[in-house]
Amino acid sequence: MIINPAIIALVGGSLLITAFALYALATALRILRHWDIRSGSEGQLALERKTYLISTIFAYLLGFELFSLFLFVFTAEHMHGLFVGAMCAAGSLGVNDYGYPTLILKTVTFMFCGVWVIVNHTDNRCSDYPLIRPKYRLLILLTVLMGLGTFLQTGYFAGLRADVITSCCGTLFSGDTESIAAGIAGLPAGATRIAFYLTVILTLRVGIHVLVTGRGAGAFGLLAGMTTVVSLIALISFIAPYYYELPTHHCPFCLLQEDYNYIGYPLYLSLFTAGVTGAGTGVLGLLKGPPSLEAVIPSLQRRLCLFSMAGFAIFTLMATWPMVFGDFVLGS
Amino acid sequence: MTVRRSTGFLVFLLGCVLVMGGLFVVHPLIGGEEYARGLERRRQLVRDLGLTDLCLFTEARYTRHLSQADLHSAFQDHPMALEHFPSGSLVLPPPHLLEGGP
Amino acid sequence: MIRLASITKTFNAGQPNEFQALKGIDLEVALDAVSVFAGPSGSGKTTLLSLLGCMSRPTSGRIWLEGREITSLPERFAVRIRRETFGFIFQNYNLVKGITVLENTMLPAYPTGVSHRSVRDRALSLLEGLGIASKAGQHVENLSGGEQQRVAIARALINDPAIIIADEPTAHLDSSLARRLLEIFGGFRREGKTILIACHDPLIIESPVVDRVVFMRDGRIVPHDH
Amino acid sequence: MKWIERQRAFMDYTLSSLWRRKLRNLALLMVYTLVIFLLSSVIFFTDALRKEAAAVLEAGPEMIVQRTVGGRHSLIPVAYAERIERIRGASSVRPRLWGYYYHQASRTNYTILVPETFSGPDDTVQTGGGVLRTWGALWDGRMYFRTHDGNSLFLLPTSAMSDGADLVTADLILMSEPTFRKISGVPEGHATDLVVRVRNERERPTVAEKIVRELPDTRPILREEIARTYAAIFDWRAGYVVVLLGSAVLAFFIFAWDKATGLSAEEKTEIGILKGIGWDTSDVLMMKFWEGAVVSVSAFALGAITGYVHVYFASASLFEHALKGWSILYPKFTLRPQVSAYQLAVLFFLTVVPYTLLTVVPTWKVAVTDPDAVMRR
Repeated sequence: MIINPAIIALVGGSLLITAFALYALATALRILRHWDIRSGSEGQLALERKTYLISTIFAYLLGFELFSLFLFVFTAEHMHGLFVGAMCAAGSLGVNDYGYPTLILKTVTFMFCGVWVIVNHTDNRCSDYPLIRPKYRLLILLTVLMGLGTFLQTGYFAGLRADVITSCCGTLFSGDTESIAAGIAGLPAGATRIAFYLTVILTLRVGIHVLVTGRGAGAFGLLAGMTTVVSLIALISFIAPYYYELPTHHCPFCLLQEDYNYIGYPLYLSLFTAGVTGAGTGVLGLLKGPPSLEAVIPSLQRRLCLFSMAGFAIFTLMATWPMVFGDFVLGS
Repeated sequence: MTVRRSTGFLVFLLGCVLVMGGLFVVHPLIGGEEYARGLERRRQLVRDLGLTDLCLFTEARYTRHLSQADLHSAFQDHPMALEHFPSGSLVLPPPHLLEGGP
Repeated sequence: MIRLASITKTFNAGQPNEFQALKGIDLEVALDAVSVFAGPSGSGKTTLLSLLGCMSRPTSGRIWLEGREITSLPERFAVRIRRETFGFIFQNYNLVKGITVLENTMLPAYPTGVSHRSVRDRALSLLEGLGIASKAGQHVENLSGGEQQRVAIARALINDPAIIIADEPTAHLDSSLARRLLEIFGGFRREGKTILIACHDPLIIESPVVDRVVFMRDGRIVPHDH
Repeated sequence: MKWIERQRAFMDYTLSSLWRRKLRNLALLMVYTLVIFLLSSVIFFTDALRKEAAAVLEAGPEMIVQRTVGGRHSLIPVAYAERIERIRGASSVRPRLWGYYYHQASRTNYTILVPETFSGPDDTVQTGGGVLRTWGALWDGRMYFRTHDGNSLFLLPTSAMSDGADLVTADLILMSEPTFRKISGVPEGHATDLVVRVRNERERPTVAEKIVRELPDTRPILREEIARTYAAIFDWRAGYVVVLLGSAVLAFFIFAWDKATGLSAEEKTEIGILKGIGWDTSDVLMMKFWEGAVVSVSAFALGAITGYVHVYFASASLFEHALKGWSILYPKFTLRPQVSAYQLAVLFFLTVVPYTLLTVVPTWKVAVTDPDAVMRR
């Protein structure tokens, strides 16, 4: 266990977030059980008012989840000096088995949270709350994810042991941290590059189809999800080395540092925006409902799709920039 | 008519941001060169004298040279050690020690 | 036209203090007219006004506003209709203390997103029309009752509603002020606005400005006994 | 545009509503600012110390070899140096002579040290920045020392070490080797420890391992380990102080929560009026969001600014005792001003996030006031 202000903030914040998610979930379960939109009874009115609370809580949680994701990576980066062999956040996260799962779960939770907020927004646009049940069922999953994330994160921090000069032996730690990142970094750059550009182009093409015809949103959502994952892999495999101008440096976290002009923030933010809105487009495409829902979905879907495409385009541009204008060439 | 309240607040906020920018970004740059010279001097001394520790706490030998203490009592300032010499205990020493000072 | 079909409203349902404020109201209220709901206190006229104004939902029954059913709308949507269609003048004026007359007048326009300047100009011209423009910068608690009511009227008009709902508007006014109020209502009537008033003040009920009087007692509409 | 206009209108309202109850809200703002001030001071100060330690000690010796006897640090025979020198990878070994000198009159511990080359005569010393400040009276310009065998020794302080290096040299007294042995009693042929130079960074652990195998009673300490431990200490100290401040922070959150819950009847009436004249629940929530944002952002900015001023202009005077200990000899040092986005993010997550979440439910409770309640009054 290591205690520093950031860890206190992260663990405390996660516990608080989970507590609120649980509170919202308890309310959601009551809504699922007693919801009757046709009724004007006071009970129903009270439930409708509860939906405001849940919306508000989750809007905040979405923001805090994103924030805590970055803070988590930041903290890992900050701590790397405490562990032998850890050169940056990638090393700190590999110190025990909880590090990378926490990171992945945090990312997934953020994505789900984003999709939930999109679905919720859609539902609030319809006067008959057509999505009330699916949306609160999704909430159960989301709460479970948040709880699990808190558990993993606590496990990660609790399992940390700084490699300091301890009582009996002054020296000698040997450190070879292995990580998922190392595996991804080993992928052939040429193949990942082709895969990355192919998926992006395909996604944009399908996106144009969605914009023009209003159909194919499901496929777009699926592709957007895939492209997000491929982009993350591509980032580690070949985009990061271009920014570092070092063929062996694959770390996806150092990009967030001042040394690289904080380029990681626009990269990740554009990618996450694209991923969340893309998945949102897909989910909206899958929803079936009464005419009120059918009336609001197309325009929303178009806007989300546009956002997603813009996100991917910006990400790809930023990823391509150093390849075209930099002096560095990544050998095959 | 008077100024809109939100305008007033936004101006206040802008002021705060400017002050913060001035302090957090500009101020560290001002003494930068002098600090760098000072740091170089300190490092030169550390190099010449072969120093291993900071002179933050001098009340006991193992708080002056954290890294040089005894084998089993080494690093009394180990991060998980809750008790160590008063440096970390956040309370003042007993009054009789302070009385009559140097 | 506003149509009500077998409207009931029950408060504290299922509890010992259950209370049925409205017991099956069927009614049609014409637009472009001044209608008065008259009856003793507790007759349900205020509850009826709040139902008409989309402030609350009936326990059963339906309401159509110009052919659109508004009963089953959740608060989120009802509030939009309310904001665009209705202006309210409350019995106790219900002005927000501590802020100026102008700000009070502008309050209902805040959530609409209309530009601050145009709302302010409109508020000033409304206050001008009601003869209290000189008080625009004063805090409302320093105003006399009649002035406060005129601020409340200006506030009700800020979003240019088609229907104005007034609950006991003359309760705190002397006769000359009440007559002045009726003149103002008459002016709205000529502009083509609908006015719904709940009151039991003979001065209003007997006024020539009023087109129709609906008598209520114990949550029911009673025949014209006047 | 419309969206911005809406938000600004809510902000207008919330500001005027805050202003109407200025005393209560200013009290909240002040406590909030105080909490952020305390936390930011801790974070800024320990981080600056940590970076300073890392920067300064980077120049320290690559490896120290100590001898231990009975689990305690003991003098190391100089002969060990030759055996270590024979290990491949160790480029040079130098015995180090240093120790502590407790000065009765000032009740202070000083560090006495023999530099590699001491230029002055045997009866002179060079002093660090804090020594003469605390030593007390001099005898005829000389410092009185008591040797290990009880004799008196008067040494002339010739030059003081440069200012601005107090953080590492404040308590140092440099002297020649014979003088040191006289005062400390370290016998000839022995040294305090050995400094080993290993040019190749990667070989250091291997060399250390070989030293332990060759000389089992020694303990090598690498420079990286020292740096790591210092980093851990300052991190932990910050964490520890934050935990201690936790009760204060918690008290503030309870205060904030209580304030959000216990709205006055007047405030409730106000919300009721807003609902009545056409504000939706979400509009009230939005307005309340701006209220929280205005308070949080102001407190955050003010707290962080005052924290910065406290640490870098006033040398963290409030924490001196807590963070530096109660030694008589305080080094005087100025820290390199630096604030990173990371520190601000930690601060934000420690304060604004809990504050925001804790006020959600009470806020919502007022926001759902029946719109028609205003007619029933």
